[in-house]
Amino acid sequence: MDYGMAIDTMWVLVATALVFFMQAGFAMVETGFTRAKNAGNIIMKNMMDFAVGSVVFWVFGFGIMFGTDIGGYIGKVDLFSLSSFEHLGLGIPKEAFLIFQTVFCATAATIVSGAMAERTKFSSYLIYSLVISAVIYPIVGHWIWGGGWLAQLGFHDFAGSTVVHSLGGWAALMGAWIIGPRLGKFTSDGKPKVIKGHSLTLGALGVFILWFGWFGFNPGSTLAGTSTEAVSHIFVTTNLAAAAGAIASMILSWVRYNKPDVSMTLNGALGGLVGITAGTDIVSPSGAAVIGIISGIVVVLAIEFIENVMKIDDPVGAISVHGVCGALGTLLVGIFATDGGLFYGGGTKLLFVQLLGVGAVALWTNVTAYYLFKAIDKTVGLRVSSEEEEEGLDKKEHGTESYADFQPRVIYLNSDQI
Amino acid sequence: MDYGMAIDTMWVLVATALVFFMQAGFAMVETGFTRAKNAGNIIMKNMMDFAVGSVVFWVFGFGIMFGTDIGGYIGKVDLFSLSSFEHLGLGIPKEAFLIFQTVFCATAATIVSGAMAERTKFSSYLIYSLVISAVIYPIVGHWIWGGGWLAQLGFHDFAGSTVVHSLGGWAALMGAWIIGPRLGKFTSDGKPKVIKGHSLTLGALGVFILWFGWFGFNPGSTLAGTSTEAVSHIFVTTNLAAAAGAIASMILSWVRYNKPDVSMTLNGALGGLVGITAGTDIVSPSGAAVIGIISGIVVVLAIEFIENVMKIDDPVGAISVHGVCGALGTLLVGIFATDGGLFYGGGTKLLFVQLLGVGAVALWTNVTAYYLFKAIDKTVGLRVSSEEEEEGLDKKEHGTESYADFQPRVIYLNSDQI
Amino acid sequence: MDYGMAIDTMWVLVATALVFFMQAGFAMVETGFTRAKNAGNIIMKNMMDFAVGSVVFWVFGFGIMFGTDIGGYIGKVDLFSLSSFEHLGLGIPKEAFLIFQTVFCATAATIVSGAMAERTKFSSYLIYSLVISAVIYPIVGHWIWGGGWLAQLGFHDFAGSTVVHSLGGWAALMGAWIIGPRLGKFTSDGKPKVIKGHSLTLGALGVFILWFGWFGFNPGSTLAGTSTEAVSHIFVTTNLAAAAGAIASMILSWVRYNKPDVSMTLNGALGGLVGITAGTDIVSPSGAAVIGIISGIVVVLAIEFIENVMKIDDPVGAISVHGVCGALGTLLVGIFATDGGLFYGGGTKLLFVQLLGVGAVALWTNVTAYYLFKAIDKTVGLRVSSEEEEEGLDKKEHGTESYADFQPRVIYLNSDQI
Amino acid sequence: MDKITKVDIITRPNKFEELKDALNKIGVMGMTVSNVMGCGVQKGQTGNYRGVTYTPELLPKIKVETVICEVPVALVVETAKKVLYTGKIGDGKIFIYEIANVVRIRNGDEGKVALNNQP
Amino acid sequence: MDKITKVDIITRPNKFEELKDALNKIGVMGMTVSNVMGCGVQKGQTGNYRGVTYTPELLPKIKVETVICEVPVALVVETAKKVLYTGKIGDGKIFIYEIANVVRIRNGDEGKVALNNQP
Amino acid sequence: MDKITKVDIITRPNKFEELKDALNKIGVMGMTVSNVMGCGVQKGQTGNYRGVTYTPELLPKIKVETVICEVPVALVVETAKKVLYTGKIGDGKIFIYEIANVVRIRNGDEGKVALNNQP
Ligand SMILES: Nc1ncnc2c1ncn2[C@@H]1O[C@H](COP(=O)(O)OP(=O)(O)O)[C@@H](O)[C@H]1O
Ligand SMILES: Nc1ncnc2c1ncn2[C@@H]1O[C@H](COP(=O)(O)OP(=O)(O)O)[C@@H](O)[C@H]1O
Ligand SMILES: Nc1ncnc2c1ncn2[C@@H]1O[C@H](COP(=O)(O)OP(=O)(O)O)[C@@H](O)[C@H]1O
Repeated sequence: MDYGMAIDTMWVLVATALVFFMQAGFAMVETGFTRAKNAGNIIMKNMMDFAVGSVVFWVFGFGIMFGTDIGGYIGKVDLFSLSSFEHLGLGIPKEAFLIFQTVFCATAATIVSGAMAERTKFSSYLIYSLVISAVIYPIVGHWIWGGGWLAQLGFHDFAGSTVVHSLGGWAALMGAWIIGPRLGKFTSDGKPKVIKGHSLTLGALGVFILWFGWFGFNPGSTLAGTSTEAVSHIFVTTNLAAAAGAIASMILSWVRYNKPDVSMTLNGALGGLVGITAGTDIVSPSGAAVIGIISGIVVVLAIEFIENVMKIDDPVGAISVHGVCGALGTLLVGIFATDGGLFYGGGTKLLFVQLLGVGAVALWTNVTAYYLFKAIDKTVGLRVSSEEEEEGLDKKEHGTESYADFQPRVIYLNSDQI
Repeated sequence: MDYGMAIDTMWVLVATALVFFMQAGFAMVETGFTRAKNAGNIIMKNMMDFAVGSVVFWVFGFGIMFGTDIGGYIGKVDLFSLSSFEHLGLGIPKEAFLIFQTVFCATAATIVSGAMAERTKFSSYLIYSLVISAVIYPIVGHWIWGGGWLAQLGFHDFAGSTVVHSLGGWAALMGAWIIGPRLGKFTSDGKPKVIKGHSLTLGALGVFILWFGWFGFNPGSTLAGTSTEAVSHIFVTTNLAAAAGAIASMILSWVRYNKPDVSMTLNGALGGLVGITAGTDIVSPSGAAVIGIISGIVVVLAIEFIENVMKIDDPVGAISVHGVCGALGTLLVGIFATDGGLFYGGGTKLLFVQLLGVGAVALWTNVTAYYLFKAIDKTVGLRVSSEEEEEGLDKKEHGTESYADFQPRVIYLNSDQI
Repeated sequence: MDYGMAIDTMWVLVATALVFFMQAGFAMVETGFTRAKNAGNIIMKNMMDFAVGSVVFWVFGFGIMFGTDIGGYIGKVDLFSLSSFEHLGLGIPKEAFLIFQTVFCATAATIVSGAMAERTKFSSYLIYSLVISAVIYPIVGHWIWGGGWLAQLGFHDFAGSTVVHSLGGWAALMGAWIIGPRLGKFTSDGKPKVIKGHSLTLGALGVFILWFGWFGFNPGSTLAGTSTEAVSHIFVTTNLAAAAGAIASMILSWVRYNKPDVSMTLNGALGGLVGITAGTDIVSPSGAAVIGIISGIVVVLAIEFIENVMKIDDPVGAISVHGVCGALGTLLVGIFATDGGLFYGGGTKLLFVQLLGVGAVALWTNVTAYYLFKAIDKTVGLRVSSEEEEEGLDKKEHGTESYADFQPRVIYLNSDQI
Repeated sequence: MDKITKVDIITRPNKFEELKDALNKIGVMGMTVSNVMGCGVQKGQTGNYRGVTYTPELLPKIKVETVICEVPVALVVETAKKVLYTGKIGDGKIFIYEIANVVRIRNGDEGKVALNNQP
Repeated sequence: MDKITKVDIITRPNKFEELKDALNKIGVMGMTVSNVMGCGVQKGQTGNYRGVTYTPELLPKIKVETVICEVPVALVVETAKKVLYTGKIGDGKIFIYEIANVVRIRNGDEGKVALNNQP
Repeated sequence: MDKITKVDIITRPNKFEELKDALNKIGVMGMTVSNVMGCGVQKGQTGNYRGVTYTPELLPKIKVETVICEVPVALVVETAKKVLYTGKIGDGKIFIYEIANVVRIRNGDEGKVALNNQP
């Protein structure tokens, strides 16, 4: 009996379950931070991008990501992931690896739904979701985790700050930009207005669930429960970065807005988690805390920048949390890696590779996502009608409402800004 | 040190925790799909059937289910599960097995509360809950998992499509039928009316939690973390069936009602999970996807049939999800089992055994549950008064209300059907 | 390859994730049992005491708790937990132990937020949170788990009924007492009035999450997945005590108030969990059930006593659940321990040691917390202004509101008592 | 100009559907409904929250406002009384006011014509 | 028939209990309350949501509607003014209307008698 | 005493902001708004819940109540009509009443002066 393999398999599968559960976290954060009239629609998107992603990744994506390498850019398509994938030299059963990778793929896909919330056509979202899971994500995944060109250069993205999060974030950026802001989000002269989320408690629950799931996301990526020192270390760095991120965002929002902002603090915790994901295995606890602090600060500034300067409407802050903190966290590996990082005497070599990888993924994702969303827009249309948007997507897209027993506060919506 | 046993024990206990957490999932689904005025009552039922079930299964049920076999029908009662149960030849400590089985028993019990929601007397529900955990479930459990007659025939129900889910579903059918529909559910000429749930977000959260818990429910049923190939395979088939079920229900609801229905899609995911549970270990990933699709389609049709044709009011769709998909999934093992299934050249032998088992459990459960609910009805009464039902069970049965700070939408309730 | 260590490490880390998730449980219970206008504030407190606690315990607390013993009272401060802590003779990596202890520390800290909810200044709460994680908790932790004087006397508190729960409970007692009741909680002649929680469903979800997390809290405290008999036993006793506690509270509330009270039943489950935590490893299943019943009864009586007689306003019952049941459960070890307990012929020796430990921790915590809260009150002030309290802390402390899309029921609040 | 009257009916929420159907039948097609809380002789069911007993003094009611002109006030009142009567405390009250004018925004109709509900 | 008057009081939500007790004391036993949003000179507390500053222009208020006959209107107004007065902007307004008739559904009483609250 | 008038506007919720701004512009500064449900010719969007089709007969509307004196009623009505008009069913109705008196609680002002909104 190979106990080592048994331990590693259990570890990966427990992590799989935790990462799966992050879908619930995303669903709660995204629905909590948006309006009640669209809650059911967001739930549907979160449920369906996981469902569609699971099937599509099994049918196509896994082969593209982990199939035999073709020129460093793509793996060989392997319909239904049927071959043995022996070239991977896995220490765990192929199916354990497949399901673990499936839940990662779905995480990347789901990030976009928050940024495009409250105005995207459901059918168009399904198309996007299918394409990202089948093609956009697996190709980047191949570059970095499937033995492709970035892997060969020594690019370090342990659990996916770039592969998963910044990829999702850039797709979110393109989506939110192309679809345009929600009705009433900006005044006619471009000043942002307040559109409050409908449940901070559900949003916070979502953040707790995500943090919990991250204890699968990062430590699971060792693919080895037998690497006891590594997984223990990853638990510590993951947790410290999240904690530091939350504290930093809270303090910054306190300074900037005079009051500690709840939703910014929640975003800060997530920013810290995203930021640490690339280097969680090779930065020290102190390094992790600093990465958390930087991420927590940057996430607040990025949210403001995207809204105030770029005039892009990202209701839940997905672009800042996943795109910006993902890219940033990956770069910071080049600085804080205890072996090879700039601050630890490793010079700039790693940093440049990190920069290259971050840039390449940003370029790839922004370009492909741009054309994807444009193509959807030209064909089936990306956005619901303004009448649908006003009435809410739940009623118009799904023929229902999410909170039938509560008196909605229908006025208030656009009337309370300076 | 027996590492194998340690790994297996950990596996089973982690799975136990996950299956326990499914209680939260049931609570959220059931409360989310029903009205706010009964939310506290449903919570209480979910909490108490687990509490009562835990105690009763420990005191009586475990012995009946796993005690020394008496004629293939029942195990020897063993008060407080004190003996060593060596005849089971367990590879894990008895107490690990006891607690794992306890959370399964509680799952079967809790299914009914959704179908009988919003009109059942709390005290009557407690009686039902006690009897199903002490007698109805353990006896079926003995037949199939305790070495009883169905086990001896080769009936295959890996993790409980029949033992747990269809049993719960049939009890739900009898309960919902005997107690009758909620006030206002049908017009005087028998047309169903809409009674909306009060929180789709909580309902969806519940579905995510259940899906998460199912990663304990199915893979845990190997009782062995050391069976690495098996548990990995089970993860893959479980996930694919759920995903396919959600997609199928969504598409079917889109076709039938012109709009992708949120609650039907959620039910579809659950239908897929219930359907795959019997054969999760011995069907291929493709087989799992097909089982998921079939379950997702059938669950929608079953919900319509039960409501429109049978005129039975099942607010959350428990009968369809658990009863129908549980039975169906068990039958489909006879078709899709890669070893012995009809489609894989195994002939009809397994299929017949599966049919026999499904039929026997349906008969046993429907009959015992029928008399149980009738007996309760004759003695303490099964249903609250119509005044209580109108005011809500929270106020009348528990002297409270669940959402004191929100303005309820008291009208709207029965006034918005065609 | 040391498989035993790998198994133990995995076990501790999985438990760590589960215990972390209890933070979500606390957040949901505390917010669900209080008013909507303060929901965001409570969320923030729960998020921040974990974040602050994580950092502070890493920087200071861990050293104080587990550093080389100084006279039995305190460990040597070890900034950033850098040394190897070899004197602990751990069977798992230091970092695994650190993160496991971190989530325990945060649990102790978070208990207070419920008892002081709806009226405490956010900045003051942060100060409290920092001090308890840095000093008050680690010192008691050292006495009992760090090889200090109580450990040397044979005091048995397996997973923290006293170290974690009663400590949190006593701090809550001092906090709630010093800050005084919420406006409108008592009539001018001292009769308690009803202030309902805003979401029983979120409260119940929180209890389910806590129960789930407890399957990490107690079994994880073995620090050994290889102790298969022990962890299995702990699962059984933990679950039975919780179930029995819920049943006992429900029955008692039914008897006393004519109706089975939802929130009391939820408190009863928690009381049972807190009560069993000290002796979960060394009491029998029956002993666990009895401890659960006693805790479930006592928690109801304690809640009444604290409110009606002591006139202390504890919105969520934290003092009773954690303080009273924690102390009581620790004492009951002296009675129900199968080896050394009074009822098992072990005489009163263990009971006296337990009494001593419970008393010492109560004394230490009440005194330090008293001075801490008094000091905060004198300097930055402990309580928000009455205007802030009336408008809600969300608006005044955080500049937002948690449920922007629902019509609040602003009247009703203080107007519906006898 | 004909006399225009506003009738406010405050009653139990669960009676709304029946009331609406009855009013529709006598030709009253338009109405505006709101959730209100009523305070009167009727008291709520005594409850208990975490050990403290209380009796709500405010009860959920609905207010149905309908402005009429052609349909006689007496008929509306009679109809409402018939449907809403249970004889138990809390059946509610009907308040009748005179109204100066009414305007239909969609087409600018004023007075009596503004109230006849054709699309 | 005696003159029946409706008094609508729009004021701060947290004052309701006191107001109700005071009105009860002068013999006004029945009233109907609703949650409304008020727009006037008073503005809300400036807040900030995810970096954007805003000042609510609508504030939560309650509307207490009470129809009276025997109790003099002036007394009701005086009582309300006494209880509700803080002197700060946002204390609210009292609107007084005449009303044509009132009916108690439970027993068919009309006019003045419909307002005396015996069970 | 000048004639004091109450204007009740029942209309679509999403029009509120525009309406408020337009009324402010003509000098109507105070108003009280509530969420109501409207029943009229307009019917809701047909929906489907778990296989059962339904058409809501009650639609979310807002009721804007404003009491005026100096600003002419006709101007208020004209302004509201202009802003709220879409020509589709469901634009809503305006009801106009006379009112006997109005009191500002903050300073005891009565009648006309109670309505001029200076702080
Ligand atoms: N004088 C009043 N002014 C306004 N509303 C009233 C008045 N009296 C009663 N109501 C409303 O009518 C409802 C029913 O009145 P209540 O006295 O409880 O019973 P009944 O209608 O049988 O006399 C109250 O809840 C309240 O909403
Ligand atoms: N002309 C009006 N018509 C209707 N309601 C009004 C009017 N003026 C004020 N109100 C209501 O009275 C409330 C208080 O008015 P406001 O001007 O803020 O302060 P004050 O009552 O001290 O003058 C407002 O929020 C609004 O609900
Ligand atoms: N007679 C009436 N009395 C009270 N409210 C009415 C009346 N008629 C219409 N309403 C209100 O006006 C709203 C719009 O009326 P509706 O008939 O649907 O369209 P329109 O305003 O275009 O005629 C209704 O939803 C209802 O709230």
